[in-house]
Amino acid sequence: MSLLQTNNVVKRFGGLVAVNKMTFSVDEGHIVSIIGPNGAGKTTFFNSLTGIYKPEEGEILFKDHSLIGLRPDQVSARGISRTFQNIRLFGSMSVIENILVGMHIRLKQNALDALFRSKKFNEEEKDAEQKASALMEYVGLKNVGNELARNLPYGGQRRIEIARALAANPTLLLLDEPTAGMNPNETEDAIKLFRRIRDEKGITILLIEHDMRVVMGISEYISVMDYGEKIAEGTPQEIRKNQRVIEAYLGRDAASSKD
Amino acid sequence: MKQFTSNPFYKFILFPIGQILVFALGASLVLSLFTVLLAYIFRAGITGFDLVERVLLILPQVVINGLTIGFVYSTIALGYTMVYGVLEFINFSHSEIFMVGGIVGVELMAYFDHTGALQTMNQYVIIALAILLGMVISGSLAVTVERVAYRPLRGAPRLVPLISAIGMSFFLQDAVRLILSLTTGEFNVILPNFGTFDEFLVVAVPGIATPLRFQIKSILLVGVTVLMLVGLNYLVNGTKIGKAIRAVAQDRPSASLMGINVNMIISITFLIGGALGGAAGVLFALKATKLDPFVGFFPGLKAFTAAVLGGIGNLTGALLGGLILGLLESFSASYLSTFTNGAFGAEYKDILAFAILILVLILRPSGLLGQTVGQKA
Amino acid sequence: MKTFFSELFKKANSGFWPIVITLGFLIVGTISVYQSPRSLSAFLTLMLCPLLLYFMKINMKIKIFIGLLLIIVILPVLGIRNIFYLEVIFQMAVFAALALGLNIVIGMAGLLDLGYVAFYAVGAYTWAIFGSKQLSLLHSIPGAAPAGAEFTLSPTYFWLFLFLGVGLAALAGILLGLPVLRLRGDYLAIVTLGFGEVIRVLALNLDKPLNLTNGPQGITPIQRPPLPPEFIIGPIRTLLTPIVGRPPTDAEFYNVFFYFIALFIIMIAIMVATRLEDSRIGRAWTAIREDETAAIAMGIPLVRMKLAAFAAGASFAGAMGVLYSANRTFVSPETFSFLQSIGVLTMVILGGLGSIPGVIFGASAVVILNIQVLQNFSLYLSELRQSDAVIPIINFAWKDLSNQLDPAKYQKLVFGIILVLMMIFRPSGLIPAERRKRELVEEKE
Amino acid sequence: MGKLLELTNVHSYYGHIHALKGISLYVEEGEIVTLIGSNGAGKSTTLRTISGIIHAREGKVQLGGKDITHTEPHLVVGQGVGHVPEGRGIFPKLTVQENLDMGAFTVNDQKIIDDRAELVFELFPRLKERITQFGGTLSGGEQQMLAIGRGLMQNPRILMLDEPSMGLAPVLVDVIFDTIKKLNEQGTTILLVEQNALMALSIAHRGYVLQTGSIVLTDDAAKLKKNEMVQKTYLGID
Amino acid sequence: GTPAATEAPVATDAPAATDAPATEPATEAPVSMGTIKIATQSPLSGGQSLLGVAIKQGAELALEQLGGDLAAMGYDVQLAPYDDQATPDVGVANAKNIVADSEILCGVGHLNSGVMIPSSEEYHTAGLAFVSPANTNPVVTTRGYLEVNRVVGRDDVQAPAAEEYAFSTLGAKSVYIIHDKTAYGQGVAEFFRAAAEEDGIEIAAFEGTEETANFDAIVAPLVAANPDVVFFAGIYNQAGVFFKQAREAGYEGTFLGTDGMDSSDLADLAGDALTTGGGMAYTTVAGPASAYPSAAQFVEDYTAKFGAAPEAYAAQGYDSMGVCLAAIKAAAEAAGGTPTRTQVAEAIRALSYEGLTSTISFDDIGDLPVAKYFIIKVNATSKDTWGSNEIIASFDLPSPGK
Ligand SMILES: Nc1ncnc2c1ncn2[C@@H]1O[C@H](COP(=O)(O)OP(=O)(O)OP(=O)(O)O)[C@@H](O)[C@H]1O
Ligand SMILES: Nc1ncnc2c1ncn2[C@@H]1O[C@H](COP(=O)(O)OP(=O)(O)OP(=O)(O)O)[C@@H](O)[C@H]1O
Ligand SMILES: [Mg+2]
Ligand SMILES: [Mg+2]
Repeated sequence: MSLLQTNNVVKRFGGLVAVNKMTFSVDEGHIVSIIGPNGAGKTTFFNSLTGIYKPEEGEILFKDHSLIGLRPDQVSARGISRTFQNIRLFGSMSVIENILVGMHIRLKQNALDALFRSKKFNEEEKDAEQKASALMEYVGLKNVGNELARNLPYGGQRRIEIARALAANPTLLLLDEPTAGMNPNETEDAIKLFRRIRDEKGITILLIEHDMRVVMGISEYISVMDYGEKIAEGTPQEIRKNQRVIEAYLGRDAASSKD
Repeated sequence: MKQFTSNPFYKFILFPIGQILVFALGASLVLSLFTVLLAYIFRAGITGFDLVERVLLILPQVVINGLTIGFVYSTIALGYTMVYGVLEFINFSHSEIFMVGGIVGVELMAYFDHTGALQTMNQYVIIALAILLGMVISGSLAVTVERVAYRPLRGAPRLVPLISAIGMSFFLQDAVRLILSLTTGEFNVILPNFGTFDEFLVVAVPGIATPLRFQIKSILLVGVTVLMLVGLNYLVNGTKIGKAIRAVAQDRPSASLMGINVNMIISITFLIGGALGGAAGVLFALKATKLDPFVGFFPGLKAFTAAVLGGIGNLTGALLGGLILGLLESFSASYLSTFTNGAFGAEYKDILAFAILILVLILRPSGLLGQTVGQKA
Repeated sequence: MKTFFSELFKKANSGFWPIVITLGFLIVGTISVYQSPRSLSAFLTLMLCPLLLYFMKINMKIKIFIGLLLIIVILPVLGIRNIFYLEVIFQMAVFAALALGLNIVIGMAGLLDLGYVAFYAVGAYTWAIFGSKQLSLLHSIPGAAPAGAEFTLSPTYFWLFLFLGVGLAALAGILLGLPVLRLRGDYLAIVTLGFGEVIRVLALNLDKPLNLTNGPQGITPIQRPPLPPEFIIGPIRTLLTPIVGRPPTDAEFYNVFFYFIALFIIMIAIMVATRLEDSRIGRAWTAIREDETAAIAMGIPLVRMKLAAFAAGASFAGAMGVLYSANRTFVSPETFSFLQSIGVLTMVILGGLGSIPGVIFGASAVVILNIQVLQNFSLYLSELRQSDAVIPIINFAWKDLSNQLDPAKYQKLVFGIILVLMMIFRPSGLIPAERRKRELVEEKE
Repeated sequence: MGKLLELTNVHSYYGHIHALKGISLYVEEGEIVTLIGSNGAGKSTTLRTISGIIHAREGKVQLGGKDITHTEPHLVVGQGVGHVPEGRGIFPKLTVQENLDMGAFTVNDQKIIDDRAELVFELFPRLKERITQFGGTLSGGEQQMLAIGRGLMQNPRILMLDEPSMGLAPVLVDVIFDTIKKLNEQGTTILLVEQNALMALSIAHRGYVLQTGSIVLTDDAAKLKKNEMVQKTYLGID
Repeated sequence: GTPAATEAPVATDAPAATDAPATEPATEAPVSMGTIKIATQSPLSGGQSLLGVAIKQGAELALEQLGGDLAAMGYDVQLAPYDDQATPDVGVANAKNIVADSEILCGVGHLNSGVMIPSSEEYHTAGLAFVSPANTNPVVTTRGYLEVNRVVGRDDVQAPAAEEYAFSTLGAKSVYIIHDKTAYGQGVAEFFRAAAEEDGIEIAAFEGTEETANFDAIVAPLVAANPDVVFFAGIYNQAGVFFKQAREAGYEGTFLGTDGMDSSDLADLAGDALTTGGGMAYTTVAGPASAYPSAAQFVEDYTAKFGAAPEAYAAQGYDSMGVCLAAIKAAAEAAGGTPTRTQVAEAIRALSYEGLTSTISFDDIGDLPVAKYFIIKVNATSKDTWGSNEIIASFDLPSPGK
């Protein structure tokens, strides 16, 4: 059953068609990748899914409900979380606070609870903090809960972003170039993390990546975009051999080199 | 065609003048038509006099008044917008830079009056000297203020330089008052009488009963501001300095990596903005005939509003915003009382201006000419 | 040098020293204010106590005890001997509440509001209109009040209006916020600034067609809430008589009464501010301040949260507005000028943006500076001028000092210099927020 | 050939954070030198210290024998140092063309400018398609192209590139590395920071390995590539 | 209502007043009886400080010249000048400070009615008497407080007098009323309007404005309407600029104003505009020194002490201080020692004091039973010639009472 289904989504900037008739689906429990040359429209497609852009045409169905017209916070409440291509943490909040912000929609407390420090409030806060710590460990960070987010090195920041996205308990996790700027070893760890998220938490993952080691290594399914359109889709093996993809994107070397 | 548009004379002189003309005439026309239309609609409801006739009677004067003050606002607004463009903060002390320029100019004329030169020298030379002095003093003051109060704060959170600017503004007001009080015993400075600036140029227009009257002052004021606007336009769009200013505005570290001396460019920006403010101060003094250390506040506020209305950071926007605000103010102050039969008067002009501002911002959240270019998600 | 002082401070802040020093200040301050009720230095000594209490390492219970002793017993009693102190503290409380409210809007949610005083005006005029004779003067010309106009409501309604003022101010916040909260930071600044002016201009002009605000004349008299009943006041009066040296008058009781109401409101304000800050709402505000796009993608409803910040901030001002109009028995539009908004803003920043103890301290410091220190200095100079004193070495007679150099005339000059210097040397404020403190350490270079 | 760039015992700080703890390295005229190291090792900081965005608190930075330790960045750039920074530093509200023009700010010879522009568009045809678009609205990879293009426009004696391959599609990564090599052959000295250490070492002459602010290893690129520690830690080869 | 505090002895910290004053003639230093302070509150900074400083300096001079009696009784009499910045908030805060200073037994101030009205609530509660040298708004006294007095007339007399002048002497058929949106200006304007309506003068417009520099927007309709008289209710600072701009734009009628115009600065600001066309006149409650025969010496002394001729209200400041001193002396003599504030306040009401401006006594609400009003035609076109202005009429009119 497909968790996310888009039909003929179009997003234009003036005369430029950044996403053109994207029809695309993600099955529950899968890790799916979107690849494509720079400027192909991948990030724009993500932004259209999450409500940051309003697509001009087409429909987006998530668990069979339309997402069209929803604000980003509403999309997030439906169960889609994301990370950003350029890291966007709340730099002067601590790591733990960043994760707690991610839990915003899950928390039930209201202003009155906060004012009167009701039992519900205290329990929920305590619970939330424990969960946040647990998440931190889950993504491989220890003892940095009280650091300011922006003080962490790049790789650490990427991890917080993922933890923050997980904090909302999403059904679908969108990752935009999560391993950019990581060295091969760190990338390896990230791949393991993504697998665990899917396997242990059952969260479906949709991924944009330029690192073929990641893409080919963990995706069940890959869609390739170019000039806003989907030019190919299939399993890693199929994509690797696809002539059009090789020309537009992979380049001869990459295609021939090993994983 | 392409060749023609890239001709610098066209690009940097004809085009901006044309643009200013279009803005000025366009805005005046729209507001005038709107007002007359309203007068026709309400005509029946008001007895005792003919509303349309009364509106038309002073319409030319109202337009001219609006444009005159509008140009002053525009010139001040440019100072706000330039500094905002480069440092992304509201330079609150700009209204005091403006005030200092005006006071210095008037004091120069008072000095000429004292020595008797005022009556013997050519009046335009005197004005030119006063404007020049105003520009030099205000420009250097702006640069100094930046050195002292803003430069040490680079990289601090956004509110920090804002507060420093407010502090500077307080300081300048009182410092000028102190200096004036100690030297002259009081702090009003009064424009001496000289020349023919108060006189009117009367132009009879066929078809209109009352001839149009242009005060020489107003013509001078408009002329000088247009000249400065054109000069600024050339500087910002036609020279390497202008390009550097825009680059510094957007990303300081990157600009320095391009080989641009960031500090110098920021100083130059303050120099230009300050000089424009100083010139506006002298021109404003010609109109107001009296200045004091607190006179900068309201024009400053209006000019800042104008900058926002036009799209802050956008030079053309500041020009347009200033003109619109000046006209709106003139129209509402002159007509509100007539239209509402005295229930609402000139005192509501600022509310009207503000309502328009909100309306514009709701429709165009970045101002009339501001572009919305954010970083992408 | 610097290390010497920090060493000294460290030493003073360990072992039994803190309690000794704090109590010392408390006792010396109390006695000297009692002895010379007009002395500024005595008062400042006493006012150091709360600061010491905040900074010193003392057992929390003792801290609270000393604090309560100071606030509930010492200050009101001393205040009855010099009501000006109660006025100073009242103003400190009023501005502290305003600063706390503005701190929510700017410090927590990052929305630059330059017209905050508008909400204060809403509160003040709410009670002014209903708590005075204004409603029966709706059709008369301002200033020419016909005899026989009556108060519309009984003064006990004050308490109800305290809540109404909060609600109306919050509503005003939402009304302003709805159209403009989509705007980017600096656009919001100018719109709020304009809104502040609009409220002032309305107060100034709504004397026609219907005389709602009495225009520039302002509204007076405005009723005060009745004092607590005699069975409460009576014993206190008896208790105080020996200390004050005579039975305190009702007028003096009113000063104390308002002091306690202000204190009560400020306590609530502090509680609301801290508790909101430490909740998912506070975190959402901070997130919005840091990065709107990321915040909204985390599921934070942007507009709703911003409106909440506006409303919460405004409500503090509304409450204080109601209290203020009752205390003054007079309101006029002049109180709600743009400069007042700027004043509150500077209190927030001077004290420490985002820091609750900071903004309270900022408000207090500015109030003391404005209405006490500079004024006192002027009075002192004027005394010198009236005397035959001469500055020894340069042989300058104080008499000859120009009138133009009166420091009270140059409050803004002094204030301006302080602001600039503070921003350069202590941009995160006098008592920085924990968060900012950490930020600044890193940004320095 | 001589030492074009030399760092001697350089210490740099961010506030209290001691980011570079005594770095000494040199780049000879005509070389490609690469810095590798894991996240937070101080690679970017080294480049920033050279171009003067931050100043070393201790130690010395020399360019062509001249001390530039405390020289302001615009003057360093004026002496022929190009720096393509981490995070790209695109001017968001200038068009692609204007961004490139800014790159050539210090170049006065129109012919060089034209030549360089041609080179940039040849390398990145995508930029030509987007010539009037604002820099801020480009896709991540397009911004990276623009940043590199702008560095090329500077026509520097020594070009410092901070992770040029980040966010680029695999085809383009190849193009970038080819170009670096070509530029070097034409006489530009290169100082390269890369996460993709394997490719960096393939085109470099020499390399330095950084770890938490210190240089732990330096050698010819070919030898580094075979070094066991390097293979394990930075190349992902077990 | 506000509880009165009339019975409370306020001066708790005052030195014990039980010792009888030295009965010997004061040939040697008198026995010290402690300090008595008299406060002044007026704007010493800001746009209206010229007048505010005049009040303070007038009072200062009076203290110096007339304080001898109290000094002879052994008191150290001091001036405590406060700056109300022409703002109600500051005025009230200062008022609290003033009433808390038990050595202060009497006060002189304010300049602005808008500040006086709220501040005097504090004086009233504390029982501290104030004598106002300048506040003309009726409300100041119509509340009927014992502690509030003034040595000048009232707007509800002054403005009708101005209207009477416009109607009868100038024969005005239409009038354009402008005020400055302050308590003072608007009050005056309303009284003027009411009187004008009664006489059937056409009100061409009734506008308030806070503008201080550019009056174009008001001048345009004004010139078009071309009324016989423009009545400006406000302060010279604003009016001077307005007059000048209106004349430049071609208005030829008469300008009329009230006591807010009474400053030599007006002539510098407006220049020729005051004498061309229909000229300019104003009513005032504080005539020029030349109107008071006994004031010549005052002008001389004042100029010698402060280096400039007295501005309006300086003489009234002097007289207010005189009233305070005389009342304290009387009360001290009656009490046989330092008097209480209430005693001073009552003494003021009982006083008949020979001042510079008139023989001063107060009715039961603190008004002069009969006050002087002047209509002055301006002949000056610069500061130096301000003295050439001409009193064209002066009236003694009774206070309208409550
Ligand atoms: N706001 C905008 N205005 C105009 N053009 C835009 C805007 N945003 C994106 N584009 C253009 O749309 C195209 C698609 O951009 P997008 O960011 O989706 O690419 P991408 O596939 O994520 O590329 P990359 O791999 O480089 O991140 C690009 O060519 C970009 O220049
Ligand atoms: N602006 C900054 N403020 C504070 N600390 C910083 C800043 N920039 C870098 N650092 C710290 O300095 C150290 C070196 O960082 P640097 O950016 O030079 O590393 P790098 O080797 O370039 O790593 P990466 O591969 O992540 O780019 C790190 O510990 C980092 O956290
Ligand atoms: Mg992308
Ligand atoms: Mg780096």
